[in-house]
Amino acid sequence: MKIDLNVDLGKLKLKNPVMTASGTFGYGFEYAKFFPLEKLGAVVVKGIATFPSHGNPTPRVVEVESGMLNAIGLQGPGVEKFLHGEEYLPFLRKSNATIIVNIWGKTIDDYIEVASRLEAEKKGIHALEINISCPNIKEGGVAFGTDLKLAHKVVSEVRKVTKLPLITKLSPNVSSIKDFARTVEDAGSDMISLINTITGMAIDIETWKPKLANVTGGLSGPAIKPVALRMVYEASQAVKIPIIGMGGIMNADDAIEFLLAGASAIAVGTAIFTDPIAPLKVIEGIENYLIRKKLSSVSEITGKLIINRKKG
Amino acid sequence: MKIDLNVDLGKLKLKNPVMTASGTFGYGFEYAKFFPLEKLGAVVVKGIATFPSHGNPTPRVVEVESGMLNAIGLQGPGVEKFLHGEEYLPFLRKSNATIIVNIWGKTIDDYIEVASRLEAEKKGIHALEINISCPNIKEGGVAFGTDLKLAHKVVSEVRKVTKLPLITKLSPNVSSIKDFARTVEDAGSDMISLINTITGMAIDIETWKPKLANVTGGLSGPAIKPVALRMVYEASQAVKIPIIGMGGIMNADDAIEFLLAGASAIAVGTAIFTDPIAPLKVIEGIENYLIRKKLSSVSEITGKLIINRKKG
Amino acid sequence: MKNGEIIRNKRLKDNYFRVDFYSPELCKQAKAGQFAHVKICGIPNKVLRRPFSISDVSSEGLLTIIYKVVGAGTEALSSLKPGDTCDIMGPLGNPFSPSVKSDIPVIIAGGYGAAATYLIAKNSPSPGILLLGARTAKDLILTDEFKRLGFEVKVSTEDASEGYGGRVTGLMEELLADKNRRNMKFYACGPHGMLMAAGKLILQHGLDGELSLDHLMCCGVGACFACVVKVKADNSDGWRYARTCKEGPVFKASEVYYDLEPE
Amino acid sequence: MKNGEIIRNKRLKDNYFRVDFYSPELCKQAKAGQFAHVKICGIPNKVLRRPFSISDVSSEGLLTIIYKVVGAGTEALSSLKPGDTCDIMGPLGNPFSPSVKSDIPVIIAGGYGAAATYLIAKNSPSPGILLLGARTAKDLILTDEFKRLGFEVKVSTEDASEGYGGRVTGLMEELLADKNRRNMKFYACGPHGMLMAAGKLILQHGLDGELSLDHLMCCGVGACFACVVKVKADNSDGWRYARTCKEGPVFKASEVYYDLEPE
Ligand SMILES: Cc1cc2nc3c(=O)[nH]c(=O)nc-3n(C[C@H](O)[C@H](O)[C@H](O)COP(=O)(O)OP(=O)(O)OC[C@H]3O[C@@H](n4cnc5c(N)ncnc54)[C@H](O)[C@@H]3O)c2cc1C
Ligand SMILES: Cc1cc2nc3c(=O)[nH]c(=O)nc-3n(C[C@H](O)[C@H](O)[C@H](O)COP(=O)(O)OP(=O)(O)OC[C@H]3O[C@@H](n4cnc5c(N)ncnc54)[C@H](O)[C@@H]3O)c2cc1C
Ligand SMILES: Cc1cc2nc3c(=O)[nH]c(=O)nc-3n(C[C@H](O)[C@H](O)[C@H](O)COP(=O)(O)O)c2cc1C
Ligand SMILES: Cc1cc2nc3c(=O)[nH]c(=O)nc-3n(C[C@H](O)[C@H](O)[C@H](O)COP(=O)(O)O)c2cc1C
Ligand code: FES
Ligand code: FES
Repeated sequence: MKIDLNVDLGKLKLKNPVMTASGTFGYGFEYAKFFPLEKLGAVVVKGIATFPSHGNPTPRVVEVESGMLNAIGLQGPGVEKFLHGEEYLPFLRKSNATIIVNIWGKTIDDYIEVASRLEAEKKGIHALEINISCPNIKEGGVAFGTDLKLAHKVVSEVRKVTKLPLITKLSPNVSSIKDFARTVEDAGSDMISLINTITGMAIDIETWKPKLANVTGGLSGPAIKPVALRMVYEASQAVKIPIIGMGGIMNADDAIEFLLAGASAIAVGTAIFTDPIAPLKVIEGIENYLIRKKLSSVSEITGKLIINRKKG
Repeated sequence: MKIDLNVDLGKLKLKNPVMTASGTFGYGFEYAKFFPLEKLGAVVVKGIATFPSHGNPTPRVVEVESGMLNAIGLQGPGVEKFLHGEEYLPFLRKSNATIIVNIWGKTIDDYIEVASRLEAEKKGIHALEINISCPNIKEGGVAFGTDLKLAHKVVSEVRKVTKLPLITKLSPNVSSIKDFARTVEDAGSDMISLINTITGMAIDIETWKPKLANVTGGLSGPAIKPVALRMVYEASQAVKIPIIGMGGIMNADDAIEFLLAGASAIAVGTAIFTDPIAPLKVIEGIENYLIRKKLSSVSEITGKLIINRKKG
Repeated sequence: MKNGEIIRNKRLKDNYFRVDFYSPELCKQAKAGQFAHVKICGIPNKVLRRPFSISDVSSEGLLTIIYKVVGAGTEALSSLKPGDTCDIMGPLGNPFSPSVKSDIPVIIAGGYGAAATYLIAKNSPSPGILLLGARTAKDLILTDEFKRLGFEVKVSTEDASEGYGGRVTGLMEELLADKNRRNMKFYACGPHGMLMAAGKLILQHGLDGELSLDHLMCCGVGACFACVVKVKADNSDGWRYARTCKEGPVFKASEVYYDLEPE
Repeated sequence: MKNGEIIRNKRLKDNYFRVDFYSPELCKQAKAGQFAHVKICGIPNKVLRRPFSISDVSSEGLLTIIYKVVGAGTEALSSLKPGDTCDIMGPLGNPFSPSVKSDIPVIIAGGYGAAATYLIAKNSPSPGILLLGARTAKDLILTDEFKRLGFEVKVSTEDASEGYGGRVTGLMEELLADKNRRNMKFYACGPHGMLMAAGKLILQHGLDGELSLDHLMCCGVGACFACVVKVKADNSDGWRYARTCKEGPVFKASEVYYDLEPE
């Protein structure tokens, strides 16, 4: 039996449901020696702004139980270097991979500007992912992702300047993920991705200092999987647009949980640090699962969670 | 050197900073054979409502990476049985322990009623903890903990009917913990405790069903520690009333992180399932830490986190 | 020897293992039907203990547990070596009521149920009968051990690979058809569905029986309400949730609430 | 032998251990100053690999790492046995530039720095000098090995328990005072503070030197920006953050931005 791993995300079609999570796979270049990037459903690059940026002081990461905190703070080359620097988009264009560019800004104008520049030189770019959920920068970032009005505004403004499929990446640091999912759907987002990291902290009890120079950072890895899965499920109940699920996916079994919960595609993040070929293992594992379950296509499991509310 | 473990929580004084987290220590009775309850800073009992309640259908718990999800759903005897049943308050009164009663309801009137009944028979009760953050019941619970107006209302109404010191237990499932901390301080809460569990989910990929009958449940254990610590820190920056920190405390080192972050006392929850005498080990560990650091009292570390913001 | 030290840990049959812990205090107190709550050292990322029925105890202080490898915890347990140590809470829970001379103890078991009821047979003044059910022959354990205690052993397998072809309740019905055995006292431990069916049969025939019901556990001592099952109650619903760790795991067949809804 | 299999894993001295992995591909490519990124099997609850300098490689495909036990990962590594296997990425990072015949290589090392620079000494056409610093005598490692390669070894300890009493930069100053040695080429690896002091001294004397800077790492390949240090840059700030895993760990002393702010 031939297994069909194709995924239809509306305006975006992927050859399989496994993408890389922004910020954990650089600009693809760094991992190209480990496997051909075109094997992935999509490569999502690290957040790009109009300007180059230093990011946060160090230490920027700390390992915690079943996960890690990061406060990289969106260090990056800026959009011009991304468009023209050898290790960035020009390299990716040659790779034949499906490319999604994650964008961020400190102001709404920043978002508009970076989206416009990418729209203008969009050859090889398959979609934009609007990051309104980075917890590690003072201005912008998560401020947009925790305020319904701002979230709506960013997405609808970016919508006006690009025809590229738009994914909006939601923050988990909110009371109601459903409200944010509905808002960005309403603002014209074609897809939703979630979750970004959950804001956390760690303290060195010898020095009495925070373990991150930025004081707080974003929690990722297996520790957040249950929360991510719940939010994917809730969001999928609230909107009609496709959902890309992520948060603690370490292997195919984890990925399948997200698909069952309502994600049409998934992204592998922190697991790449444990094992650079983790995304490939996830693809292979999903395929084997479908074979074992005698299913012929991955779409047969999306959102198929069986809810049978029992009375207490 | 004599180490002073006393903790001054305003209207409530504890002999040491270590309490049990509500719902993980039953009504004290169950653990009395493991150690004398009076060794604890305080015993916080499982949530009590005016009425007896079944709780949720089973399965009610599932283990996840570095933690567990629970959806017990506040099974309990109701306040009358709590006041008069042999295994409940009458037993606790005899134990000489400092007793804190966690209360919940489906409506504001429920909260008022249970608080009034406890006020009326308050002998042996040292404080009430208002649970506005249980994610596992359909009515009430977390609804109060994720809505600023309702949170204010519950606390100020309960405040009117009792002179007992009031602790309000906050939900982590919110965008801004600071706002909730300020609101309940303003409503007359004498202390804040946090965090309750973070709502999560797990799916059985063989049966395609949620692993909990209630579909979602509350995540506790080491997985949530970084998030809990961050929220304790944020809340401590926002209010003047004392904070009781919890979430993933497995040992004394974890507890010390919470104290440094701004908690005046801490609670041990899930760790009790790993090891019933975990709370005692935490007390001992804090004492040893203070000796090693040549400090004479636990209050010398509360909130002593050193923040040194570097420029990026 | 340290408390909780593993003295022996060997494969019994297929996925079933037998481990002996040095645990003299527990051995002194343990009664048939009670359980031990084990913190398995070396399970990565896990916070909960694992409950296991006390299968046997010896006067030398050896606690025997028979376990099936089903997940990370039992997998980790199976790789522990003599000399490794686990923290063990117990004995916990309410035991079976001992059988008296005039009883014919009839044990209905499935899965690890044979291990959980072995002490009943060992301590029984009169030999009785073991009805042991399994999906397939390789899940049948301890049959020789029960025979050695003088028990009559009848087995059933759903795939008819050994003994009676079908469920163990089929064997029960055969036995109950024999009207001469009025003084039978039933003890059952096994999968939930089997226990419900057995419980109902026992009650239908007006006989006495006890079921060992269990559920996923956290605290093991009655504090968390994770492990509940429905038992009959004097309230408007006719049932309440009872904690299997504290009020059970052993319940009278007549106490149990036989729900229409499957678990 | 499997890739990544442990062939030997023994205590070297105090908290320092030496492990040899079978890793023939890596050995063929490895150059002095590069590192291996190791997934230590059996660390509970951890998602990240651990980076270690490649201390030595053999023609039989044995990769040697010398590590100090400082936390859960190195603790777990120290308990692995021959036959256990770790997944190893590498060689990663930029190597030291090899010393040429006319150079006198001077190695400044602290902590595991002696291990990270051993290959420099081994591959150097002319023997040179090792200045090794530590807090106390028990942290001095590999002195005999460097001597065996013909290197002059001078040690410093902050507590004066062996050699020069003080910091290793004290030894450096003594050496630099000797004006005859203009063809010295410096290689330094050690704690951040030591490297910054050494780098400045090298530049002050107008000499050539390379520093192996490292920082907590995640990906090890330049993708995550966790591991950055400040290097000089042509921008308004005068510096940018460079990834030690990809653009380093080895940097020219002249490239490094010597910040006023301590790390
Ligand atoms: C009172 C009691 C006595 C028991 N006695 C024995 C015994 O003598 N021998 C034996 O082999 N097992 C016994 N069990 C079951 C045993 O506790 C579980 O098999 C064990 O906890 C599984 O741990 P794990 O980490 O290997 O599996 P997990 O990875 O935790 O789970 C694997 C599978 O087993 C199921 N499972 C996990 N825990 C339980 C549980 N407590 N009850 C039922 N299913 C569970 C899970 O739902 C899952 O499907 C007993 C359980 C109870 C409550
Ligand atoms: C390029 C590079 C080469 C290295 N080479 C060696 C080597 O040859 N021998 C050796 O013993 N160590 C080396 N290290 C350091 C080694 O990676 C850490 O000691 C190790 O990761 C600690 O893991 P752990 O789990 O035992 O400690 P953890 O529990 O993770 O941490 C314990 C302590 O060590 C510190 N630490 C953790 N990781 C690092 C790190 N990457 N760099 C500096 N401090 C750290 C932590 O901040 C903490 O204070 C190297 C590091 C890098 C980046
Ligand atoms: C080191 C690191 C850097 C990240 N950088 C970005 C980023 O630039 N943009 C973004 O949208 N998300 C970023 N994220 C979030 C991830 O894309 C992902 O949403 C999150 O880590 C949860 O998935 P995981 O648990 O599989 O890692 C970053 C995460 C990590 C760990
Ligand atoms: C099984 C279980 C039951 C709980 N029941 C209650 C409860 O009745 N009332 C309440 O306020 N919190 C309850 N909690 C939340 C805990 O008190 C605590 O806030 C949370 O578990 C985080 O701490 P921990 O990680 O140390 O367990 C419960 C937690 C668990 C795991
Ligand atoms: S396991 Fe906690 S009440 Fe039974
Ligand atoms: S460790 Fe990821 S960029 Fe260096």
